[in-house]
Amino acid sequence: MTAQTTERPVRAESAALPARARRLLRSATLPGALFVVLAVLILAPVGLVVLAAFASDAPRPGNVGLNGLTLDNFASVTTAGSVAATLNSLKVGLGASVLALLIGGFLAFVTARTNVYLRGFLYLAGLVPMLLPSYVGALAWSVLGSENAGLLNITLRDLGLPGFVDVNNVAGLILVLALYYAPYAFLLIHGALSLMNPDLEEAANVHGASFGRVLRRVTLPLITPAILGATVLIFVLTVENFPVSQIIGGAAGVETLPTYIYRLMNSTPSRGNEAAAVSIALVAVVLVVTALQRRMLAKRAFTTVSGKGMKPRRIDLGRWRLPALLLGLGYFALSAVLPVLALLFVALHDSPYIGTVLGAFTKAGAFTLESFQDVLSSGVTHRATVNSVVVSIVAALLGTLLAFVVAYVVHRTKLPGRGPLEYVSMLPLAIPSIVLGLGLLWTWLIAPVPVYGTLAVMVIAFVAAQMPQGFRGVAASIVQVDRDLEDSAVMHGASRVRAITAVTAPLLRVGLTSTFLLLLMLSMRELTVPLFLFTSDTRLLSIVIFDDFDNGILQRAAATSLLYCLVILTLSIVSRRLGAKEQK
Amino acid sequence: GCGGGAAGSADATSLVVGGETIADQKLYSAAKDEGSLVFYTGGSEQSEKAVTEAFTKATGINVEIVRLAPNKLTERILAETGAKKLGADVIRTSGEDIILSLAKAGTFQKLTLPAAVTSAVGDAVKEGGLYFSGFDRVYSFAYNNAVVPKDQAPKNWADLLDPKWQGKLSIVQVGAGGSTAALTRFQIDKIGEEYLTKFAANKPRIFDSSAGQTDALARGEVSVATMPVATGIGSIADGAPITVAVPAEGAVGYPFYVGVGAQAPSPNAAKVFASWLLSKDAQKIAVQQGDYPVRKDVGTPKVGDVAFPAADSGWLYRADAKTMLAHTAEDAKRWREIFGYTG
Amino acid sequence: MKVEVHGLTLTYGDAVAVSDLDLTVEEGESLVLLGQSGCGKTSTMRCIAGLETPAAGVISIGGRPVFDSGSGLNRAPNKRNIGMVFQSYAIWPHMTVFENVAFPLKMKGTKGAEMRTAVRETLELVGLDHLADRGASLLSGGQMQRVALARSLAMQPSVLLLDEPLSNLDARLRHRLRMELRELQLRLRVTSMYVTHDQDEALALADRIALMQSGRIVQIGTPPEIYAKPRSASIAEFLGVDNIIPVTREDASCVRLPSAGQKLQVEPYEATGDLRLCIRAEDVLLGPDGMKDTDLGPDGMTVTNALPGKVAGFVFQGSTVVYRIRVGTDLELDAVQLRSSGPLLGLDDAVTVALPPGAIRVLPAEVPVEEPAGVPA
Amino acid sequence: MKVEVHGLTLTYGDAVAVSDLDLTVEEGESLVLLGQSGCGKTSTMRCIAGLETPAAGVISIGGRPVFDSGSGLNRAPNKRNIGMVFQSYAIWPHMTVFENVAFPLKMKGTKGAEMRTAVRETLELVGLDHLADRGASLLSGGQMQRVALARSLAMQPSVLLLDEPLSNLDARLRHRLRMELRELQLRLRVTSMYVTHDQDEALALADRIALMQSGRIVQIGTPPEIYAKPRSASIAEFLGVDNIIPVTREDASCVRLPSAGQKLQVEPYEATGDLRLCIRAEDVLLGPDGMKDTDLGPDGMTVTNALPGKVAGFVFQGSTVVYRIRVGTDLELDAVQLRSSGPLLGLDDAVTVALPPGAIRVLPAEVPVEEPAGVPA
Ligand SMILES: Nc1ncnc2c1ncn2[C@@H]1O[C@H](COP(=O)(O)OP(=O)(O)OP(=O)(O)O)[C@@H](O)[C@H]1O
Ligand SMILES: Nc1ncnc2c1ncn2[C@@H]1O[C@H](COP(=O)(O)OP(=O)(O)OP(=O)(O)O)[C@@H](O)[C@H]1O
Ligand SMILES: [Mg+2]
Ligand SMILES: [Mg+2]
Repeated sequence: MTAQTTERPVRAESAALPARARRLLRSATLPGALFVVLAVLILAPVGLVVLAAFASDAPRPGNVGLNGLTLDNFASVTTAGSVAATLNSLKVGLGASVLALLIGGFLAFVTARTNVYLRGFLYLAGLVPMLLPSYVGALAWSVLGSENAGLLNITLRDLGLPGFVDVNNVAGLILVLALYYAPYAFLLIHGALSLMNPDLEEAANVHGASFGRVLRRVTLPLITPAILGATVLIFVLTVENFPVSQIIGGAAGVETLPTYIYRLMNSTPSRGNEAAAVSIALVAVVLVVTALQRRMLAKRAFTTVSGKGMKPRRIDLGRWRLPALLLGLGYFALSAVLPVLALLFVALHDSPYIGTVLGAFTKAGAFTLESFQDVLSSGVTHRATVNSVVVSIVAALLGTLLAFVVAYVVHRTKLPGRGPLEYVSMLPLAIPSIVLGLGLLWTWLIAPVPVYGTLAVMVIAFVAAQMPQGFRGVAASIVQVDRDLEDSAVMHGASRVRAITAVTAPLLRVGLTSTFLLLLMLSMRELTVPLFLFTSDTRLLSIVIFDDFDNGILQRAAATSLLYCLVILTLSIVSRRLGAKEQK
Repeated sequence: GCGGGAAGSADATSLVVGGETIADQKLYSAAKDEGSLVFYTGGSEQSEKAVTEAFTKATGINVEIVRLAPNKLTERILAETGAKKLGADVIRTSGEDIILSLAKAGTFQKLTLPAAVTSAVGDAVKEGGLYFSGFDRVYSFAYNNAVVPKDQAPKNWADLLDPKWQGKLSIVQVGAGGSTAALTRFQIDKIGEEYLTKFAANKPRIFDSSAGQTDALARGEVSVATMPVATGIGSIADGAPITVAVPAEGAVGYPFYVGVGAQAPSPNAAKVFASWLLSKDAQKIAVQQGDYPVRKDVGTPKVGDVAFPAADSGWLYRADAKTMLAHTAEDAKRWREIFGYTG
Repeated sequence: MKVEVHGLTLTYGDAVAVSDLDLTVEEGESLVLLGQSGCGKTSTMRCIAGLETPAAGVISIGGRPVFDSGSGLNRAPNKRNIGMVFQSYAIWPHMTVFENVAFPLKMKGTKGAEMRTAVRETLELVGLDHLADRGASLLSGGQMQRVALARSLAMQPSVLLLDEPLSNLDARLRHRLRMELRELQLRLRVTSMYVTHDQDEALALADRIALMQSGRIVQIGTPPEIYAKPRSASIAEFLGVDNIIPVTREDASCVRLPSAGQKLQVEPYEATGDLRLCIRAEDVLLGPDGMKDTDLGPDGMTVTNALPGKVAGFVFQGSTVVYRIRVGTDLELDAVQLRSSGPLLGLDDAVTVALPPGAIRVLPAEVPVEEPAGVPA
Repeated sequence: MKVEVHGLTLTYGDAVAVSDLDLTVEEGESLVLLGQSGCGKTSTMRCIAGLETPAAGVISIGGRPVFDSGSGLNRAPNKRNIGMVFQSYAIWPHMTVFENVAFPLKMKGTKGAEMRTAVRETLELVGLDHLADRGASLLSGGQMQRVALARSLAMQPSVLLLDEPLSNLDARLRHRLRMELRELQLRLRVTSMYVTHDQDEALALADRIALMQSGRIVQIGTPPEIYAKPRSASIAEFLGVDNIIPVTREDASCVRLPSAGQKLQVEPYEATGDLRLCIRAEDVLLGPDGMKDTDLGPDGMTVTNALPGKVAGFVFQGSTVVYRIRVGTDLELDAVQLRSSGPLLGLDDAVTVALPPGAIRVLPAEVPVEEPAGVPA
């Protein structure tokens, strides 16, 4: 075969095939390795859930197998209960995505494109709810807005007015979810609006369209991908959200798919297989919605929403500057100020029963720091804080690294198997975390490595559960950096790895830092996935709060929640600082 | 004066409580060498804390509590058992079906309890020592005394049917665990099935688990709730304005079972702890928390200043394991129909 | 319609983009704004279109003021009936070609058959009728440019503004579209204003050219006027004069090269101060090594201003070759020769260059800033 | 070093970007790859550089094979010692100018004073030594281009590949840099391959030009050869021949315009099939209305192939004017006139155009695809 190189190659099949096969083999090693990693992280848990849906027994260690397959579990998908739960989930998902979209879209528009008063502050107001885990928000809102003992109603009654607030229903659930998922819409739409070529709007303006018509006919259609993307993301996340539904909807008998699944698993005897079957139905809903989104986007072109670093024109709001600000402040009050105040009030109040809100301020000794002392001096809290911080940082680091390697292979190479890698990476988004948590538990119990019961399994679970967000984050910035920059380093004598470390990675620093930050926040906030995996040594702050709530110790839960938010805030500031400092 | 602790015993190297040898010298010193144990429990964290802290004080052996709602706990134990990675030394949970399924899965190892203890607790030990009942928790109801004036307070089960409680009443759904199963059995068997129908007519809020309910009651979001006495007492200790009722018609008791893990990492400490749970000291703690002890020599529980009738007075309704196993599924179905609770 | 701009000043924060600019575009005229990147061309246009709010000035269209900083008048862009072709085309990618062109008509309230006919006609005008239903993002650059044009024409604008509409295209396409644009403008006689920084394009498209430097108009005139008589060396350079050489004044018709010291004969000139000798590459004569003044050159004329040099580079350009000749140590001159007019020279060949006095212009380096900006003829 | 490419085929999924391409670049030669957007120029280069893995073919550099699909040989890009200037420059924005240029030297293991000297020298060569410590993203487009060039030169490559390095620049800057690049290449005599889609640039920079169409080389030759003898009308059009007119064969030296029906005298030609008459705008003669064959034209020569027409547009271009003349109903011809050679014509003026047979080439519309692609001289 070597002799052939001297001449024009004879394309004999016998010679070409082995060479091609060898090349294929060589090029498949990296994706192969990644695939193995992702398979263990993601496919195994998902596979076990699917298996469970068709099995008569939960695929616990010891009884994993293909015997006893049945379709019986799917009968519970069509019971009245699950149909009602599905309808509620759809209502809640749709309602919350539309409302979150309105809130996020409004904030994004006024901060990106208008001269509203306090624009910088409103931008922060759009992001702050990210620091409040949605279920802490839900906890606060159940304190604020329940019918009888809600602080808002008590205050109203203090003032001699009838209390009318009630969040323990579908509408309340929609409101709370929308409040805490609006930042996703805000970020995506803000990005699209800031990147949009302003010429397109100005052209419409010059060609006779008034402000409103420009908005309707040009601006909105052009940010459709961002709007659709946000809608689908929020829809998926809210439909899957367990803790908020549980806290807000649970008492009112508002059942959604995740709480239904949770209850199936929690009933006596445990109905894990049916839960798995219902989860698969939930996954199907999510997949259909995602496919719809793809089809809607495929039909049209939106190429001008590009990253050209434009300076968009700001619209003069005129006399609407103040009303717009007030609306934004209203959101800030509902999503952050009121909840934090409520938690603070509950944590400081001397008794869990609150007869009067205004009265508490005049009565001596109505407030006590006991809950805080309790929390701050508790060994459990200390350990949980350390655990949370350690797990989140390690999970965010590893998650960013893995996301980088996978995104690199998917977007920068022509290696075989890129497509499947991307799909597998995005898969956890479609699996409700409550199901994923169970799958992870089963997987890591079966796995012949001694990680179960350690913080390592938490890290693994977080890396798996947050792979989609990490992958998207890194992929977005990889796509932004021209691949010529790296190829050019290779052309100038650097090996591929050297080129990546000398050129690509430094250029991606901003993107990687923000992905890291995102994963850090998500890990700090996550409750549902670790709920199945923790042991007494490996409790996280989120678990401690849930436990206290579960044990009916709301005051301590409130105090811990506040501590929790503080830790998240500190972490985000510190890592942002560090990220910024590394920039030249 | 029962000599709580090693110091009280004549032989410094064996564990004696109230004159009963809980662990002989060999076992006890082996347990001390292990130094700590892991305790999986479905009971509430506050009550278990009181127990384990007393044990640690008495023996110097540390106990790590893993608390989970009974069903999450079951799932976890079954999974761990199957993987031969059961992290628990000692397990406590309620529900006959649960304990049976655990036993069937090979979760427990047989435990030879000290003779003195065995004779004191009688039939609480099941299946030749595979597991035993540690106490009977009482399921009664409670009300928020800040919202409900004393003269309005419900005293009997029948009082809960008063329409004035409409929308202010709550209950935990039947499938939440052994506790609610026992309550339902009691209500159907003892008070009459129409009770449930009338109760349902009062439109109670139905909580998924006792998770939110205790808090809702403490805050006054609901005024009256059926709830385990121990849970109520725990909340009261945390400052909640709750009063637990001692209804004249009686109340239901349901056993919390204890077993030693088959692969217990600290088998000796596990055995000592399990045995100690049946000692006078431990049983007294149970009494303080509102649970009926399995020993007869430590009295009956009290709430506030009201003492519960003696265990054999007929006030406490107890269904044996066989009855429970026979009725649980059917009761649950009935309950769901009555409350229009789907699932 | 006639466009008049008086005393226009536009600032972005502290930076002055347009400063006290006066400009008139006559009815039906095609005026080209020519100037370097960043001199304020786009800004001026955007002020006329109403997309920027000037700090000072008066703008009127067809005699009616649309902006007046004195009275606070500021008509909204959609009320000015101005067609604008954006540098980026700004074709709406979510609409078809037809919808893009129909947009301004719909905004005017034109409906149904009338609207459709108007759109079809305009599309025919730009030769795109066959693509009417194509998604606008699926077009080539040249086609997009024509859609942008059609869109602006469809609204029958009082004034048409075109902002470097050809700068994104390759040379061939640019040449063809330049031709088509000029044809269209001549046919429709719409008042138009065209921004470019390419002098060829300016010469090709303009009735008059306004040369802009740092926010002001420094010269205005017909293409032949501007081409023949740039007011300063920097304007000349911008107009494609290849050789701009610093010289010092000797007398009214003689200058000296500062480095080499040679004196050069030139046409009498008036400029004073910092002087530049400007000569186009095609006017520089190339002769054999050793050729001297008063010799006969290759074209049979007497040689003047002969300078000895060496070939430092050359570029073949179709029928011509551009040679770069190094004279002395620090002077380089470009000279164009027809390929037919002599043998090809090689690198480092010794040659003589001659600068015919008639082709030389001696100009001030810059137009003094204080001088009033060019006033329309 | 000599670059040889045999039977190169590159596919992206199902799409064939380069198909069975043969090409040789001689040692020290500057070869320009010229072709329309999307014809596969960049792809060919990337194959040579090793950035793409071809489906088939053999590539050798300096006689040593670097890629062979038969034996599976595929040398890594960083082992091929090829310098490449990317279309996008690919300047590393997080490094200074100095660091950018030093990068390839560091990769080679050059250190300390030696490395610094080499960088300085290269920067001097491209005239950027004063900007060495500037952050590389703070440069103008032209400066970046020179950094990219310096970076590739610093590694003393065996072969230099340049991918449309000037396409992002404005016309003036492009002209200047084109000149400088050619000078540098002539001085260093590095084997180089230059991609462009601009025919002027190709003519200016090439020792030989390889014309590429849909993944193949369709013609290869020196600039004058290619300029004088394009093999097909589509190549001629690409080379800037303005008038390409479909005609039918009458006899070996006569063709007929299909629409108007006129016969035209041409030089004897051999082409058959789908024919095109090609003539440059500067070769078309313009005469007064009513001028006929055998009349004496404005240049004093006998007129041949006179056609009556009307001025449909004109563009002023410095010293020349381009007229677009409409002949009959559907034929338009461009004609260039020197501004001095006659009075300016106005729109719709009636004129006569004449097509001198010596300037006409009759060519096939396309080179038949089956025919073997051009073989290097
Ligand atoms: N939004 C802005 N903020 C601040 N300065 C600006 C802004 N837009 C333009 N400028 C500055 O104003 C001056 C004029 O800009 P303008 O866009 O009018 O230039 P131009 O002549 O159109 O240039 P080009 O040929 O590059 O398009 C430039 O110096 C530019 O940097
Ligand atoms: N990554 C890719 N995937 C699929 N097709 C591609 C890819 N890159 C290029 N092509 C296609 O291959 C063909 C050749 O592309 P190439 O980049 O070589 O063109 P080019 O001659 O350099 O064009 P240009 O002058 O526009 O740069 C084109 O039709 C292009 O659409
Ligand atoms: Mg501009
Ligand atoms: Mg290319």
